[in-house]
Amino acid sequence: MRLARVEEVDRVFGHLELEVLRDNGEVKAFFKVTHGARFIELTVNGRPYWEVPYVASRICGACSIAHYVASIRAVERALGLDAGEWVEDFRDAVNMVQIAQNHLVHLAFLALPDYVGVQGLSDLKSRAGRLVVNSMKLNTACLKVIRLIAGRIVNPNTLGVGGLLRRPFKGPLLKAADYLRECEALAKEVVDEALTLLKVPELKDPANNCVAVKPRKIYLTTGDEILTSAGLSFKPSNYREHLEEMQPEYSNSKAVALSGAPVHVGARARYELLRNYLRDLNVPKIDLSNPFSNLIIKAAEIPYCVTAAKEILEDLAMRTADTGVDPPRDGGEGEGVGVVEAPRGLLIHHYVVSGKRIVNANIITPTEINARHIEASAKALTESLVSDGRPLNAGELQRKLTMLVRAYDPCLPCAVHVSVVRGRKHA
Amino acid sequence: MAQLLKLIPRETTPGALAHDVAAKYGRERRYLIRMLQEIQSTYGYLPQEALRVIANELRIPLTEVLTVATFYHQFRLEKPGEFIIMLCMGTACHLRGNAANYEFLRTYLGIKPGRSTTSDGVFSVEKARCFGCCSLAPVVMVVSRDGSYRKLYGGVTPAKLRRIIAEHRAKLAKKR
Amino acid sequence: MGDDGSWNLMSRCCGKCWHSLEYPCRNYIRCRTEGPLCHDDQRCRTLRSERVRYIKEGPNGYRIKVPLASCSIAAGAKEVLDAVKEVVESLGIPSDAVKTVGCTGLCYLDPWLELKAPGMPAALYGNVKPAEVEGILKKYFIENDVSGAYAISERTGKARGEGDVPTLSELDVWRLQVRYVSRNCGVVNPESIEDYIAYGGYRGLDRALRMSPEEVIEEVKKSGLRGRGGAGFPTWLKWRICRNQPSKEKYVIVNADEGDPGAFMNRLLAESDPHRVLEGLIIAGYAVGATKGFIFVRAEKPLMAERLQKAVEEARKHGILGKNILGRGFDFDVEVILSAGAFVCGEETALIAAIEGRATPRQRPPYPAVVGLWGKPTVINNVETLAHVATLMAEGWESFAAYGTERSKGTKMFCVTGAVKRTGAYEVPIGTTLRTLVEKIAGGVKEGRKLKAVQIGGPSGGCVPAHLLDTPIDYESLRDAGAIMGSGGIVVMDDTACMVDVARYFTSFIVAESCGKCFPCRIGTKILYDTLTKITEGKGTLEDLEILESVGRVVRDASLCALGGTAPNPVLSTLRHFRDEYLAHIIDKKCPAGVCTKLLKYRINPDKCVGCGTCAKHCPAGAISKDEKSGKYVIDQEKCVKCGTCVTICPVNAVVKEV
Amino acid sequence: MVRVIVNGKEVHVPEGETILTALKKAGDAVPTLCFFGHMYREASCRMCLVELSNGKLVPACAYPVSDGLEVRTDTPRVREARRTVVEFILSIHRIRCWSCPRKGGNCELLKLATAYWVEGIPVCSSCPLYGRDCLVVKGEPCLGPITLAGCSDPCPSNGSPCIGCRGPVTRKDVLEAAAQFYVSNGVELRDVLEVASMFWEGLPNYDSLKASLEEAFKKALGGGED
Repeated sequence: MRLARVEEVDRVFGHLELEVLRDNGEVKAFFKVTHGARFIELTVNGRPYWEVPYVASRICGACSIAHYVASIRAVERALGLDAGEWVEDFRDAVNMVQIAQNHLVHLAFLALPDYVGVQGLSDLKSRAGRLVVNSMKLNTACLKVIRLIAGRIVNPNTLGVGGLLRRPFKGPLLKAADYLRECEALAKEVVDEALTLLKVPELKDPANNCVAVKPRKIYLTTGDEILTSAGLSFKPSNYREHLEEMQPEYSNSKAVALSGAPVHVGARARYELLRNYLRDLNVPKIDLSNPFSNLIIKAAEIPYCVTAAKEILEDLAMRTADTGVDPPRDGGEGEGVGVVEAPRGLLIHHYVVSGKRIVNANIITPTEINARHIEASAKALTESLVSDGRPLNAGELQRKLTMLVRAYDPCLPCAVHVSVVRGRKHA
Repeated sequence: MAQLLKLIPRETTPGALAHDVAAKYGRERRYLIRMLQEIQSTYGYLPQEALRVIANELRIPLTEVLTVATFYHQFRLEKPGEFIIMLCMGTACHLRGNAANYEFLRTYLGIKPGRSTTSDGVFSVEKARCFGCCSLAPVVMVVSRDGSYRKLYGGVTPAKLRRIIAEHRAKLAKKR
Repeated sequence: MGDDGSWNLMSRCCGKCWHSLEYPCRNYIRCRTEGPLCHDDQRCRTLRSERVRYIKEGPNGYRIKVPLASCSIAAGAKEVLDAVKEVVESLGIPSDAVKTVGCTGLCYLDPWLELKAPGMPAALYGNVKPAEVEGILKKYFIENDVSGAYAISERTGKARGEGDVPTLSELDVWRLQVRYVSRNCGVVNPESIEDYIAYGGYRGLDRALRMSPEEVIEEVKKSGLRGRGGAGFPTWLKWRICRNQPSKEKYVIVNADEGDPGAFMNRLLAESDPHRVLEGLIIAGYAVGATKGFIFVRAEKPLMAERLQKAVEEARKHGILGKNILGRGFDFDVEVILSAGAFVCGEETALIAAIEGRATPRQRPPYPAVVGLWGKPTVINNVETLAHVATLMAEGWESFAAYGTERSKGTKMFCVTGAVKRTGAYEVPIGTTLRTLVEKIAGGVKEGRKLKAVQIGGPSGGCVPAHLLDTPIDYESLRDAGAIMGSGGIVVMDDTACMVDVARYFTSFIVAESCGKCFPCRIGTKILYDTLTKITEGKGTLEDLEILESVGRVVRDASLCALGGTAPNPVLSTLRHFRDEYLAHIIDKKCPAGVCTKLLKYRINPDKCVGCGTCAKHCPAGAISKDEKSGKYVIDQEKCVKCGTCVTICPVNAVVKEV
Repeated sequence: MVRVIVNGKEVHVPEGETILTALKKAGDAVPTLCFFGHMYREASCRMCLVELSNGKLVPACAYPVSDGLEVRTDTPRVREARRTVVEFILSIHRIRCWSCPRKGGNCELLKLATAYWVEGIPVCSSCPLYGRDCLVVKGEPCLGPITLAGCSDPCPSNGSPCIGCRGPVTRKDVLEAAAQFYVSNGVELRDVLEVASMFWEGLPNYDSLKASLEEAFKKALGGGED
């Protein structure tokens, strides 16, 4: 008996279908990605290794920098290159700005309407006009910074395998830092107002284990170690021992389990695992085990990213720029895994390089990792709203379910980068 | 045409002729076209030296003289053959086959592409604007280099062209 | 006194007449033929009437007219004239009976001869060879036999063989014409002012000078005369605008450039009746208040320039040009300017620029009537327009307005050339249908051929297909049919003409003649030409048609002057009416009319070929060789230049042209 | 003063002025190429065409104003005329953007081409890297010379070689000149085709493009001229 079905979940990146049904007494949720497969891993196969970042950054326009940085780090590890401190910091700074920008867009335009009781964006203005205008200003400022230092908002072109492709000028770095300084106050204001509006519903996380990247320096910088909520920590290169991927038939995207159980990644996971790397993420008292709290943490991360990126950029401007190493013309042999904290959570790029070419590629995106966890939370949410087999109020259940999915901020184009689709459409 | 353009004895060099012609028209920029016409009627074309002298006389840059010399169809800058065969490219003549005649003549005289004069310098083949006697289409006019001899043929066919060539070769032999 | 000392109409009849260049008599012109006016003397009167009769009918009624216009000379009129002069003495006909005249416009008869003996009908002989002259003259003057004539003036019943020779008025080619402005062509001796005045010349000027300039403009306005150069701009309006300009110095220019290939109306008028054009120019100068006039003639038409120059010199000699013309205090002089031959000079601003130096058109407005030659107000009128002005001033505006439609008045001269039996220049009232002009007057296409289209207006005009032949000829209806009135050049095309090739021909003409100043015309026409060449070589594609249409449209809209503005007309009108031919070239790679050389092949039919080898001998490109095995001859398609010599040469016509 | 209606707005301009002054006063921009104030106003480039109420297209830089003159600067016919004039100019332009002094943002033709959707200008025209900085001069297989410009801030200006994402230039003479440029800097056809394969391999005209590139390189290697 079908309890709830949303054919086309709105206000998410890409096409998604959600279905919850009761199957002989047991509630089951299905996270069906109906977005067309994009075979990114196949495209990369056989290309020269220095072209990987160009393909990877085109997986999705929202967080193209995260994919760009992750794929570059993966290829660098495969070829045994070290881009140097300066370049690593530069990449972190750019990544943080993109995280802030992504969170902004998600909170202000995709998630907020649920919490202000309006349907679409147009009437959002009447309810949260000031917040929308401020977030738009902030969004433009972030995009200006990204364009200034990454070359372009989408498909950046200042970074390359082995470091920067061109000697950076001190001017743009300082200018970027100024832009960020101007909108620090704005960021705080946006976050405070968002937090007042975000009254998240109650929900207990059924499988509260999560994964995140241990930062090299401060919170949200990339690193070479992955932490799990079970206290485990492993090297990215042997991610396969802990995270195994499977392909549900009903969805175009794969699903990931951490040693068998559903796992979630994203702001909530980061906050839980990396709290001691934090300085001042002033998060109000919330129940971390509630999946909806992911929104709260995302909101809090915005001002943090803006300030942190500003500081890194100012520091970079002062230090003498070392633009990294030139990649070997005829490539090399090796295998590398690059990880990064994308706005929506842990992102893993894994490439095998032989000679000049890529022979094998595997990408795991945050939405893939969250897939099973979303199903678990949806199941828990439905059970809490259903008594003796029938939903108390069908409309409310459906609304709550879509709010839950939006809390994870799934990015479907990234999720369907898979090489082979074995699943069939659910009958 | 003769009364309009007083002919000047031809043995002088192009430069000297240009000097006289410029003086004749009072070195006025207005009469540039007339001067060029007089020079061309003497030599059949505009020698480079004459153009340079004209430019000096009129105190205008050589490029300006060349602009006029190259714009108008009447003027030639290279030395034409003894006889210049002009095929009329008016509409009626084109329709009646002068286009084919032109191809025939160039191949018959073996004129290399890009040039309009035969290698032995006897004949030049040119396309001319409409002579205005369309009832005789297709029309061909044969003019001597100095313009003293002018003969027009109507209803021209490749066979007739061969006779014209032969006729003028004989005329040239007689003259030499 | 005439230059040979004998008395002529222009000289004073007796002591009482005080006319001189310094103190010209106002009635000088009317007095030439209707005089003497200031005194009554029978001797002076008979002196004039005798002279007029001598001019009109020749010495005691004997007259031999020989046409000396460029085209008749080209057709051999000079040799005929020499032959006539020799024969005349032996026949005892007074030598001054021979009169050289202009051209009547019946080009298909060139060179013609007109004989008149007292009591005999005047007889017109066509395509006269110098050798035949003696026979013709003897037959006419001695045996009074007109049987060999092409036409006679009227039936007197006296001449033998009159019955089977048609009179001129019976022939369609003459009957349907209204020779309003070309009345003197082929009648007067173009190089004698006396002739012109004897036939009523300069009456228009005389009448105009008696009126005020405004009245002259009013008269032209009432007549409804519109410019004959092609645009059809009302002449009075141009004059009025120029007259109202404050500047002291003004000019009038006769546009005798006539660059259209296949158009020679202006040359015919100027070579046959130059004084009429000059008279129109002086009237225009008077009406507008100009001080100087120019006649801008093309270098390729030297005889035309010569005759106009002679007319100017004669008019100056008799006080009709220069200071205080006919005692009216109006000073006006004329200079003939020779252009070096550029089609763009037909455009008024380019013509002005050509006089000032290099011929490139200028953006209008300001129109030349306001800012023209050397910055002064200038009126530019076509040769035929001014000839009409002179005639309508002499005859009164009603005579002009009697013809034509309510929107375009009067008559227009057209040169009908191409695949017609009777090529020539004919003057018909505006509004006559194309069918009358092409089929009735010009005799339609030759036997065994079908009429396909009529091209009007030269490179700026369009092609009117056969089924629109009933379109009346006037400015508006021609524009609707996709053509323009233009200068009046009409080229008739039968089924041997390929419309794509015609469009390409006109575009190649425009590409050569474009002055290159503005981008659309300079580059656009070249693109049109290259695309059309591609199509004629069988390499065309369907979107080439779109390129033709879109580029054509932009060249028409965006070009600076009328040359570029009308350049795409031939292409657009052939595309509109003959799209199937374009498709045949593109899709089946075939030229239905067998014109486009790249698409047709010459092949020798082996069973007909007898192996004589004449074709190989005559082939200019050496493309025919003997196939040793079969003994027959074969054409090598690469070398063949498709000139068609082999088809005509082959004794057994074994050569076949495959489309 | 004379009343002129520009796109519906009324403007007053002194007598004898041209439409261009009226447009400037009304604040409506019109592209001009050959207009240089009093030095040259011959209206030969026809870029500044505007449409009058009677449908005629007239050049704004030389057409005098008259009272009650109605002018429209952005009608379909005007746009088509301008667009085609830009194409005309481009068709006769000898395209060598990589060695052109106006590259890197001050190419007037590129501005007009992008404004009027005309394709055909290589990326090099908007890339600021000169001489030694140019990636091809450094030996990198950057596709700038044979890729259509139109991306506002191209990758080369930030150091990464152009990978041809806006599609290939198809004009033969440009390909030949580009081949000459590649060969003289030691870039082989193999590298160029490899980079190009990512975005261009699926294009319908890829084979003919590849053939003309091979031909161009053969010609360039055989001691071509430039």
